[in-house]
Amino acid sequence: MNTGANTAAVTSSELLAAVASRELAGKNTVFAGIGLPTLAVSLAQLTVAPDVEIVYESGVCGAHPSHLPETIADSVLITGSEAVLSMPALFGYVLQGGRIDVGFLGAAQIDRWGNLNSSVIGDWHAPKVRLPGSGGAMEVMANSREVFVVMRRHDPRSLPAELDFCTSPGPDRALRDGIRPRGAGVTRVITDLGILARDGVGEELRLVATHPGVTVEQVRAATGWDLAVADELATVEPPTEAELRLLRAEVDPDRVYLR
Amino acid sequence: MNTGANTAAVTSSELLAAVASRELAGKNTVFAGIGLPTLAVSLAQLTVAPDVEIVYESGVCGAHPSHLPETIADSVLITGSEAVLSMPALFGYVLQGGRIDVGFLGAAQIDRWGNLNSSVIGDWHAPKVRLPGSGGAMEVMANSREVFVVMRRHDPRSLPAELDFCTSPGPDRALRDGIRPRGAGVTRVITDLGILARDGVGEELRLVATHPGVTVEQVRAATGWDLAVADELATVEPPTEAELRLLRAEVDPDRVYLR
Amino acid sequence: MHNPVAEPVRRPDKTTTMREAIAAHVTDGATVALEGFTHLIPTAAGHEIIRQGRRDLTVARMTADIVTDQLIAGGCVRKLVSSFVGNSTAGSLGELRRRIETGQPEPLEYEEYSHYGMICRYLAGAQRLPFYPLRSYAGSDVPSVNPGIRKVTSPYPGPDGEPEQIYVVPPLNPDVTIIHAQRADRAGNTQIWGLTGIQAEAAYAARKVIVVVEEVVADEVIRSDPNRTVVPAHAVDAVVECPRGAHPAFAQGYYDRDGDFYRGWSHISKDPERLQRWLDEWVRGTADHAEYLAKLGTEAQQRLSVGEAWSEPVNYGRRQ
Amino acid sequence: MHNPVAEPVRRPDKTTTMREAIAAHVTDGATVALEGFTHLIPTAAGHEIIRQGRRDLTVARMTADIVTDQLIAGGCVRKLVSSFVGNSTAGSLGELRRRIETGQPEPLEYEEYSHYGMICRYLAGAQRLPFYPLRSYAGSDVPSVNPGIRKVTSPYPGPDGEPEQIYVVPPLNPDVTIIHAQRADRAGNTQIWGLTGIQAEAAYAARKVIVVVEEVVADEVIRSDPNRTVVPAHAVDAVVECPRGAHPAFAQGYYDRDGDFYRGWSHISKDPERLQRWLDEWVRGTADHAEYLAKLGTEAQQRLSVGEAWSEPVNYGRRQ
Repeated sequence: MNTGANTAAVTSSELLAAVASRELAGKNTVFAGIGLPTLAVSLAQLTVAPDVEIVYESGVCGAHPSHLPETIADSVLITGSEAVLSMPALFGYVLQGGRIDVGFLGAAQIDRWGNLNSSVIGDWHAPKVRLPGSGGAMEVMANSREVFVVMRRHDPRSLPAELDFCTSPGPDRALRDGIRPRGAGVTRVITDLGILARDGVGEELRLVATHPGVTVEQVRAATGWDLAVADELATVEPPTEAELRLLRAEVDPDRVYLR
Repeated sequence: MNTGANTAAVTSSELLAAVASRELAGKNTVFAGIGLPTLAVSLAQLTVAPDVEIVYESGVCGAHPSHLPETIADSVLITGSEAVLSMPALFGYVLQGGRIDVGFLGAAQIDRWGNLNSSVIGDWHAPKVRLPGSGGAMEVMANSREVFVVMRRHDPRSLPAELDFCTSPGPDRALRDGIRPRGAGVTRVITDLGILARDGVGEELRLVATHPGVTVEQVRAATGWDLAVADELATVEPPTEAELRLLRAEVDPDRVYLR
Repeated sequence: MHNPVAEPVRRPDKTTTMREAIAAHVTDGATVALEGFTHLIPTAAGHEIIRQGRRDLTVARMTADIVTDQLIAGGCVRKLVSSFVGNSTAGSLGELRRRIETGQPEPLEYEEYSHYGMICRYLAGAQRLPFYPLRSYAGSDVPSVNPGIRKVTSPYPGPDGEPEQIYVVPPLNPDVTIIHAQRADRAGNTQIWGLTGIQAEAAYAARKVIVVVEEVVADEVIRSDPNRTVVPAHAVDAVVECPRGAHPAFAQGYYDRDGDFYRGWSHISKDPERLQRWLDEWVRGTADHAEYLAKLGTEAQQRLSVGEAWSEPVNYGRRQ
Repeated sequence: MHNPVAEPVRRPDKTTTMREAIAAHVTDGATVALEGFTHLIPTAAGHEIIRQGRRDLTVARMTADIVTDQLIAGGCVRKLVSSFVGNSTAGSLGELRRRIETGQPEPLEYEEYSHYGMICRYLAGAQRLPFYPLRSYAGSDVPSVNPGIRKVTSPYPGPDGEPEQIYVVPPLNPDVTIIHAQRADRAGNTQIWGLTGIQAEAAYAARKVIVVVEEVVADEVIRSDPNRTVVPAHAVDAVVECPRGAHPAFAQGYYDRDGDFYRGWSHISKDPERLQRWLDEWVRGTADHAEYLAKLGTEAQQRLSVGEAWSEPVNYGRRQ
């Protein structure tokens, strides 16, 4: 246990985890990867959403890990868990079956409609950078009730006017493709500058809150499109003492992800 | 053990089981129900097809039952078996996956093309007799390399000119429905009078062998259509001493199915 | 050893009584799936539906057998969706046949499928797909009496280079699915061994899920073997402990199938009055499954008891 | 106790060496699926493919990670079919990125899917379906670069009463699928616990299946727990015993993941010459996986060892 940690300055990871955790009030099932999303869900379990369950892309449900997991498939997630599902069951019955309230995703790029690129920078056929690709992101986007995106770096390359490639489309692109979307797509984007939000089909992301000390102009300048701003712009409440204590003492005492 | 049994007269079940078992030489996987088919496969395992494996409709593969099973789902088939598959795996991966060499089926009616009725006698909407229906018979017919049918009673009601209803169609009906069939459909019909055979698409069943003492005229009179007869008609070899001994002493010593 | 992440998570306790589970989740007119392929048939749940006098149900069950005949005779069923209607290898279902063959005392709507047709309906239901393709039905008369079975043209050329057609079935999404299992924890993590059938898909396809178990066990038992969990807690709404609740079917490792009962049913169900008397005595005349079992007697239960054949444990490992 | 039915059945012994299994079933130009989702990755089999100098393979693997990068660097791969190309959470695949980004030393064909797209391809393959529908890809750019992903119109009206479209993927039927598992019997009944991933479907989809196991066990071990069998013998062509054959991945209950190796791979693979030296030393320079392990050393193996967490046995029951 790292008892001295509470006096340290708030890191960007702590800020993002705390802010994301609060958005999970009232949620039951969250599809999340390792890292910031796990921290956010773990904190939410200890605060606003005691019953919230993480479903991992590896097929683990109801994990009770003895150690902080290093990957979504870490052996410590499996031993002592409540269920391990095969891939067809996980993606077919749980994800496409509509059992996920909130999916957490990251991406190299997100556009104003909440569409995501995790495939390439540059042209797909001759990319400047080949990124990992969809993994399950396309399914999380298409099937979760809503999606939260955490972007560590809010800049015009990550939030461009146009994606280099759309890997995981939101509902507006699905509609234009002639297919009725199921979920709301991205409803929250939590960045190091503030929070963008949209409610669902037909809406674009707008700035709803900034972190203390961050100006609207800063956020708009760091965004690749002409970012809309909510009428009632809020200031994000920084992590509370209690949140910081839980994150530092309970959730990630070795600061594996709270770097 | 019923050591005196070998001197008893050959029963119809013993005859059908022995004849069916011989047809399994060179086969690997058989989809069979309880009763005559199990007896035939068990005998084949001890004689012409030592490696042949029964897959049961309940999902059991590689059963090693301690007692003669009463149903395809009998608990004695499960304990000590090699694998138990879920229904989607059994029907999807094994049957439709094309892993079955020979399927054994019964039916209330079979026609000259090897189409089967196990749904109704009379009109489907107001049937004289409501029969069990397909179960997995339609899938066994559509997906096995070939199908053996055992009919205990060879008469014009069971082998009619026209089925009252076609539950499980052979490949010719599939073709007429615009769908390319996969297997040969019914290739052997073993009855109490003899053996009918066909090779596949476009062929109708013809009489290829009669049991000793049965005449062609008897079989044709007991058949609802104008039954074709093979140029080289054979006489079925009755169960050998060895086959009878195995059936009576090893396979079904309590004569549960050898009734 | 590090602190566990976010331990303990408080899991909701979903255990309840059979009476409450049926009252809460099975409503008149609902579509109710009762699954279990010979093994783990939710008989006790069916009896409670009869006791509560539910009406106009659409019952989905692949192998419509004794419990289905009882529900029909109990006046609960307007429509049956099934792929096999029979008393296993032991004879006929008297009430079902009367309803379909004579329409007496009232007709029964029947929707006929093959086993894989039903399986694919649950698969489509669990995956929230608009349809599921399968290589059955080509040339069968079943689609002519079941307009739900349709065709699709594949967007890929067939093996002969020509367009390829295939039959499809629509999703089945029951209002409630009821399954029987060996054990679950209070949150609903449900473990089954032996035949697992279509239980997982039938549960995931449903809006509500009732799991009836031989035993509610400690969380640690479930968590010692997570691969054994066939239906996870997030798909379960109610957990009912009801030992021997599958009788006359069997529960692998708990009790064997009551073959005598199966053989007897053909006789009971053949005579409508005898059947109603049976229901009055064994179902409507018992308050719950415990009374039904008491009536069955300890000797009958003894006869169905099974010996031991334990699985060899596997090591899930522990980080050191 | 009655005589068992048809006991003993003689089952073929499919055990062989890795060298023979790869030589017999992996041919130049073949489509080879190597599956295992982070858990039980068939690394040792990949190394043997490199040792035997196979060329022009189409490799299918959902999570193309270190073994894929090694196969590509080993000159074995013409085309990759995948849904995630990355070194887990530990960085990049140097060779794969070079091939795709610069075409050096030669281009790599890449067929991109989402995870569920790959899963559905295996599902269609295992079920011998012409296509498999899924609710992904609507609005994605992936279908624009992968013409295999197409649309079908459902024959049932959508929720709004209008015709409904859905994307489909084609079946994937590898010439050979290679999976790693904890244990199998000599006939090939293969048991996996922990993450079971897509192994069953990838095996059933293939023409030939090689199963690499930590242990070949007695028939009785497998048969004490038939629900644990993920791939039955009838779907398996070769069984290879190869302890620690998944390194640097893990085998639940046998050894843990070698995180250091994953982190190190990004550095090794970044430099093409260093990568080739690594292959020369660790793969081409070792005769088999036993030599690779000896080179890795007992200390490294010790570091990855795991403690005990045994499943509670279940009773399958025995008729008395």
